[in-house]
Amino acid sequence: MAEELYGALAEFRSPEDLLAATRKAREAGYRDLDAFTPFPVEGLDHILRFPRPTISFVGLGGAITGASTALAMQFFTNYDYPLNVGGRPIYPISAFAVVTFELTILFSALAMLIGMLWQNGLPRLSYPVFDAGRFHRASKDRFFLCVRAHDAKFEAGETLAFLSGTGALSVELVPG
Amino acid sequence: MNEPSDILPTRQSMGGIADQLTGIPLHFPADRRWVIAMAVASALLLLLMVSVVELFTRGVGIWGINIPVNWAFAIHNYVWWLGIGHAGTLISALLLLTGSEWRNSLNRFAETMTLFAVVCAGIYPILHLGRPWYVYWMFPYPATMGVWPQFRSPLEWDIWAVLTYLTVSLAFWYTGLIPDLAAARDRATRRGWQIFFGITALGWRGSARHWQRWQQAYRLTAGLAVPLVVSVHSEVSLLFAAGQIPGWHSTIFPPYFVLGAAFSGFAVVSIIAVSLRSWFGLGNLVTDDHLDLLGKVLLATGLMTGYGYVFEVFDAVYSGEAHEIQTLADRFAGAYAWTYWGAVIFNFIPLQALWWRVVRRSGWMLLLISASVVVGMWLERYMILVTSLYRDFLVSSWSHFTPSFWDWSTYFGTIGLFLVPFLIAIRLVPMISIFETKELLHEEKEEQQHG
Amino acid sequence: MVQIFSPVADTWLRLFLIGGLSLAGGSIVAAVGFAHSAYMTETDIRPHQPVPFSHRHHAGELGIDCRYCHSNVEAGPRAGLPPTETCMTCHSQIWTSASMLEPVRKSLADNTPIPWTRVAKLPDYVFFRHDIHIAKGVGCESCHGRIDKMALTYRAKAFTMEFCIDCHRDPVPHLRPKDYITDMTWKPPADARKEGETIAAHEGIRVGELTHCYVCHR
Amino acid sequence: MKRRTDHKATDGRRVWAGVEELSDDPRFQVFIDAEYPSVHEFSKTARREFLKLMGASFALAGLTGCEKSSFITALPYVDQPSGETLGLPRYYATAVLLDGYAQPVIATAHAGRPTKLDGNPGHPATQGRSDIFMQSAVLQLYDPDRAAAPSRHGQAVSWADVESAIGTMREGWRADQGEGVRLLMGPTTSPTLLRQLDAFLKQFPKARVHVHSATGFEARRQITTAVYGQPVDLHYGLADCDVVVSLDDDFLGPGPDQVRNALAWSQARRRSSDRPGNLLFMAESVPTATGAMAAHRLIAGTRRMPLLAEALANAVGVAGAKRPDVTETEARWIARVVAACKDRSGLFVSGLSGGAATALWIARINQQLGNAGQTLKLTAPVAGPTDTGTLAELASDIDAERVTSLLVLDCNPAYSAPGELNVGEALKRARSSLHVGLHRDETGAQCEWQLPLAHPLESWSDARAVDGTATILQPVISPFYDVKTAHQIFAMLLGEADEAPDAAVRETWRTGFGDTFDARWKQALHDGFVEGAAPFVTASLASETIAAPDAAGDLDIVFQPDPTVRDGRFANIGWLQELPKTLTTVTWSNVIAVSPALAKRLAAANGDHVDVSVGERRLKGPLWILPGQADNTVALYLGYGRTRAGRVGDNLGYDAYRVRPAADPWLTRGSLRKLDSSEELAVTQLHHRLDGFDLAREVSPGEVERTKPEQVSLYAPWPSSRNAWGMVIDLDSCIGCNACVAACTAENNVPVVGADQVRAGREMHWLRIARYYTGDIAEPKSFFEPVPCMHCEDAPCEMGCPVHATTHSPEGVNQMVYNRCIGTRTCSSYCPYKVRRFNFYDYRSPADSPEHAAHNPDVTVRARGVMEKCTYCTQRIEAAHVAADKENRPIRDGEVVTACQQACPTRAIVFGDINDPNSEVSRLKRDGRHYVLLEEQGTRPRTTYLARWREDDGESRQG
Repeated sequence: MAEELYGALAEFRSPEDLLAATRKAREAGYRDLDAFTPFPVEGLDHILRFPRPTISFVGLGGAITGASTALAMQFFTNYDYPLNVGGRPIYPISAFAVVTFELTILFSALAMLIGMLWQNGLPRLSYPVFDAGRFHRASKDRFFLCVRAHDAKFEAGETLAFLSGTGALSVELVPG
Repeated sequence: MNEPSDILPTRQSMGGIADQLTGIPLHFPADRRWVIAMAVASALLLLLMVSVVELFTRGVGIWGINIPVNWAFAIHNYVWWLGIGHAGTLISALLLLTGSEWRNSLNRFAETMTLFAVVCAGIYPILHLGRPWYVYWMFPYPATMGVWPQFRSPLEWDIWAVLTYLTVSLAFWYTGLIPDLAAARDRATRRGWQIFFGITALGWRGSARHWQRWQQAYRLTAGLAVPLVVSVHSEVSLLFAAGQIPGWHSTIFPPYFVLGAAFSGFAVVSIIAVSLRSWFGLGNLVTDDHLDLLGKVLLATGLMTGYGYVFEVFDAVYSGEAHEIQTLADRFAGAYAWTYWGAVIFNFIPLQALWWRVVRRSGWMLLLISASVVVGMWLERYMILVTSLYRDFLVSSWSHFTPSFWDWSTYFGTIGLFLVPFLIAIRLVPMISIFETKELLHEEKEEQQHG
Repeated sequence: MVQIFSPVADTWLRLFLIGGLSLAGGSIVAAVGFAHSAYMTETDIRPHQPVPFSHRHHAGELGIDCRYCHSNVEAGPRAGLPPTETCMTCHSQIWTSASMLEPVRKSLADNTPIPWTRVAKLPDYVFFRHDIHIAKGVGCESCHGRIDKMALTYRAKAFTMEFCIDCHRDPVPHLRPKDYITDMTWKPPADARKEGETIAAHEGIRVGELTHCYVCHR
Repeated sequence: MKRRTDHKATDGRRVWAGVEELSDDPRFQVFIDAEYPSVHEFSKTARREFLKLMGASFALAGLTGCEKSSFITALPYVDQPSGETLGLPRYYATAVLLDGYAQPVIATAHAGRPTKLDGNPGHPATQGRSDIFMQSAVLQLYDPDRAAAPSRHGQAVSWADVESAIGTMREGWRADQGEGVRLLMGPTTSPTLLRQLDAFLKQFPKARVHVHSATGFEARRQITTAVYGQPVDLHYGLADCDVVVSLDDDFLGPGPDQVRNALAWSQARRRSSDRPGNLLFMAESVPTATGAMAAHRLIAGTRRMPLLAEALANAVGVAGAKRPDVTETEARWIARVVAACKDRSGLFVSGLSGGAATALWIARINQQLGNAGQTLKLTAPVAGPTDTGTLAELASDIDAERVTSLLVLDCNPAYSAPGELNVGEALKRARSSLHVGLHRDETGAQCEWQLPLAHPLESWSDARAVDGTATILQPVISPFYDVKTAHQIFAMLLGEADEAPDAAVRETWRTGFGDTFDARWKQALHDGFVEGAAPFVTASLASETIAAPDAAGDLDIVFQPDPTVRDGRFANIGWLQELPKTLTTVTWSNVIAVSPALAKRLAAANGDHVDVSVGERRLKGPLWILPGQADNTVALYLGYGRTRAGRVGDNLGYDAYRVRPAADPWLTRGSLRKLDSSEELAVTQLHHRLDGFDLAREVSPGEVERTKPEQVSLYAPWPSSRNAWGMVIDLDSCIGCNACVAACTAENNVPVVGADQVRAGREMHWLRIARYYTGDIAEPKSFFEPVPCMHCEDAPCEMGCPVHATTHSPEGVNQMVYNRCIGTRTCSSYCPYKVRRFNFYDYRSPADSPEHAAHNPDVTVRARGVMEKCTYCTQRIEAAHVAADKENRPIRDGEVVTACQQACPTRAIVFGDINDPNSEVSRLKRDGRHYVLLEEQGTRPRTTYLARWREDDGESRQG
């Protein structure tokens, strides 16, 4: 049973309680931690030592791709079949600016959305924590701390006891 | 388990908000009113379908257009709808970036409004084509013709701009919606709702890691959306300003259009805010303070739009160009002076009431003023299109424009096209951002505790 | 407890997403491909003809010059199908009783035209002229293919705008000396471009001006 | 012009030869059947059924746009006619008729069907120029409402029936030498017809001929008889005049003489490049094209014309001329005329409405000035018949039951006779009546027999042009209805055997040509005319002064032929109905024109219905305010209110004949009353006042600049081809006659859209003639400005198109590709000149319409939802390229002629290569009067203008 565990889940009433508990858990040596909250809790990522997310780079990549796609498209089409349009130049950079700008934004925004979902491993309809009895409140008004079973220091009974000690409203083990 | 209400310093709880807002789709509270609204909206949508069938069967000749006024209702309503759409993105994105958290009660339905307004706008450029079945020629694809689109055309820019705008708005709307869909999923008890919200929420579980990436993506998208909004309506203005027609050929057009768009959009947001608030009893979330702020924004954008009017006059007179001055004089006193003065009166006269706080905080007053602005902006678009075209350079080509029955039916039909999905959306997704409201509530409580 | 889906659901969802995306992308590619396909360009059809006329026999084996039958090709826009009289110049002498040729004899007797099915047809908005192409060194074979090898005639080249415009952009390597216009077996020399340039210069071909719209559309 | 002759020269094919070898050949019919099934079916199947299906002249059918499969049936000839080049047109020289006069044409026939008529460049009278009637004759040929078979009481009969009936009649006539036989006909110039008429009268000496013409044939004869003692035709030598003074004579207006006069006048006008070559004075009551071109236009009531004529005579010193009481304005105008005429060649002319009194004074002035025989020449009347009775006499004869057999030949008295004669009723009382005409019209319906007449384009006949030069008409197409020519019918009346259709004409000319008949006949068919105009005659003037009718009276009613449908004969031609009338731009209706002051008194606006009563007779019609009309004058236009013209021409406008008096057909008195109703007229131009814009420019002789700065552009120039096409339009020569518009319509398959679409602002003409006026609305100065596509080098329209449907050719042509157009209409929105036209609906006719035979196969017929516009007749440019490229030579100047240029009777439109400094168009672009329309917009148009001369007083110019 133990090797199939996902982790231990503790429920807190407020973000402050969660932050305090998380801090304690870190101090207690737990490293493989996660939290589930109804809204982003400020400072949590800092305590959990999450690395800075790389969505911005994904967005930048998208932007560059978009801009170059747009420019390449417009240059190529005018190169492929050059036509005199109202005496304007064949490669009017100013006229190309609009589509280039739009595609820059389009590709960037889509890249970030897809990148965010990809990095988050979403969509993931079925996930162990959903099995937790009180987890439905994670999207309502409760703040959950989870110690993953992979954590080196994890030991079911001990961890549950530790979490209870941090002021959790409830604790439970989540099967994997 | 009982709600530990004693520890919450303010009247409402996070859980209460979640239940209230997810309850709107899950346990729809206003069935009868919704059915009536839906019936009206569907009738309008049906009218649109009939109009479109007639249009595609017989051609754009069913409209009142001619040479020289070969753009009228279609383009005019396109600009009008797109302008309305802009408020949603502006509210969400701009206010998110500036940390104006009062937006949290408004952004979701404002964004939803944007989506459907852009759809209404988006069908017009297709409908107005002489040969709509060839609309795909506007996209670059390796055709057997070997001919490509013409990228110097503002219309070509337009199709990219609008599609980008629609896509990015949709992405932004959906990104913000995911956590709320998860909240709704977790509240749902019926299997059907569970599966619907379960799939649309993509398995969101509120993980701290996820929130972190999500926040970055959401804020950056917002950062992109703001210039996008500005660019899209600037680009729309180029449909006109790129031509040489007097009354169009002006550098003020891009800002003038963007501000006008925001102005009309905020008016529609106000209308929807007031309506939904009374409809679903959301007075606790969309407060009088929200209306107050909306009123202020409306007033500000209205005054900026007014500046556009003033500058247009200045521009024409300063240029000293005979045709520009003639068009200006014609707007003041010509056959379509009613559109000009109608726009001025509807846009700016009732607006002045918003200088008073009590008016801003009154739902009904705000609703009426906003309705006036919507009408006024509609007249303004009419004025820009028709008065510029019906008398341009050569006296011999001067003509007239009278909208036909099908002009009107198509226009009213698009209102149906807007309302039907909007009404459906009300029943499907939370119309106010749940998690952001909770976050705000939490912060307010924090402040109360500490301050 | 909010576990709504079983783990299998995720597999299905992913399959669905991938499937949907590939379907969307695939249909665009398929549509473009279809437009270029032999079906759409009608290069795969040997339409039924009232007389199973064989170009292979007449042009290939007998070596009759194209212009013997398509006599208008140098003078006017249309190459022209031969009048029945032309068929009968020979067939009043040979194969005079062949049942295959019954429609031809009937045409002459009844004075009704033979209802051929056109194989090389351009859309109405294309104003193609045979005479100028022939005059400037474009061979029959360049557009009509190896007619001399066709038992039943079919459209050898896809008459898409791309096909026309490719040559109009750069006609030089496609040009051939006057004597070889109707020659089906002519192969461009190794230095086709150099040869072509000589012809182009001699014929005064307005290279670079042949791709504007009014050359073909009006 | 050159285009034609080049063809002849280069391919050595037979051109302009007869089609008889084709038309009589059954194999040709086979080909026609195959290529043009509708034409074929039309003649053989039930006509009415499919006529119901099609939408009349609107109905110019299209090429099928998008076929499902491209594998369609192709039908070759069984035996190809020699000389036929598939896909290339053949040209025939022949003529069409206007008021009986020949309008010499070169007919372009594609695969045996005429598609376009152009003037015959070799003809001495017209020199290849045309007018709207000539251009539209080809559509009349294909008119689906034409009578298709002979009928009796409306029941179709065969020609054999007709023949036997005529045989029976002839027996009766022979008994009493034709007592009671009456022939009513319009004027004719056909030597053959006149010969046959003589033969008929010889056979039946007691038969009488009456002439009816609504356009002034009799009036002209009466006036010249009164003035010169014998009927004569006047021929103006406008090319040699320095000054022309016209009293109500619209000699530049529509009519058989228009082309000749316009040519000569404009030629004189352009004699010098630094000042106007002649000076035009006009006194008139109703504005006309001539008045619009006049340097000094005097507004005077029609009844003042005799007075003015006498005053002028007095001023130039004609003996016996008293100095009548003239107003101050009139006196000033007369003084200017006299000053201008000093030491210069001045010609005085007068119109019909002034009557003989005016004409006599004018003739005396011309004699005094020594014009007679110099700039004013006389000939015996070109048109006949002579020695005829009038319509009024015929009507009274019928009333007195003196008429047993009535033959109406190609005229429509039941419609176009003055209402008081009640001819329609009278026709019914004739014992047997026979109508010969193109249509079973108002008259045909009242007659016992209706015999369908062949159209001139399908007839063997002959006719003379206004100068007397004869043309032998040859058929360009074999008749597709069961019709006969007037000569064939006359042969029947004469009891001659049914001969070949050209027998009568050959017989006429056999005498004229004598021994060399075969050669001269061939030559005449080839050339399109027989050398030799009418010889000049001299005549002495009447010595007695003719009393002028009483000048008093409050409201004058003036009758004028309609500018586009004339006397109503052309009412069923959609092209003409849709042409904007010269000064009003009204289409599809006539109007009751009044002066602004009169309209103000009536408190009436354009389109308000007014009631006009003349004596007991009255009519109701829409009012139109015509700036520059005399205050006490109401102008009524003939030609509308028809009931049996056909689907196009029926029930449009009002019928002015109803109130037209038989005694005074041009001028009468009446009253005007405003009614409560009104209608929206189909007008193509709503605003005419120039309002201070310099769109139609004027330049004084002193102001002309010699050098103009090059139009600058921010963009680097695109390389040009060897040819760079450009056009110059001379506003000083444009008389607003619409010939260019009609020619463009015919050449470019421009659809007719109908009155409703015109009202909606959707007329499709690629070329519009803008009409402007400046100054006081009561006394305006008028301008005509043709506006085709400007072919801007920096075209705003091209920039707007998202799909490359409109681009620029290296030759500078703004190209419009219909098949690429998706109909965003951006190009039109951006066009500063608004010259683009959009197919708001499918304006093509159903595929089974016979009129699609009139289409130019070299031009796409545009489908719904696409933009179109002037292409500089690109099909002609490309044809010239092919011709030149095949010969490996550059295109010569004048080798490409646009349709509008070719038609223009004043040569106001010049097209050519602006890269060639010696071309005519380049020369004109360097002219001092040259200007660019909306130059400040920076569009760099290829179509530019020459400003009109601003003319000072004769005195000040001399000083």
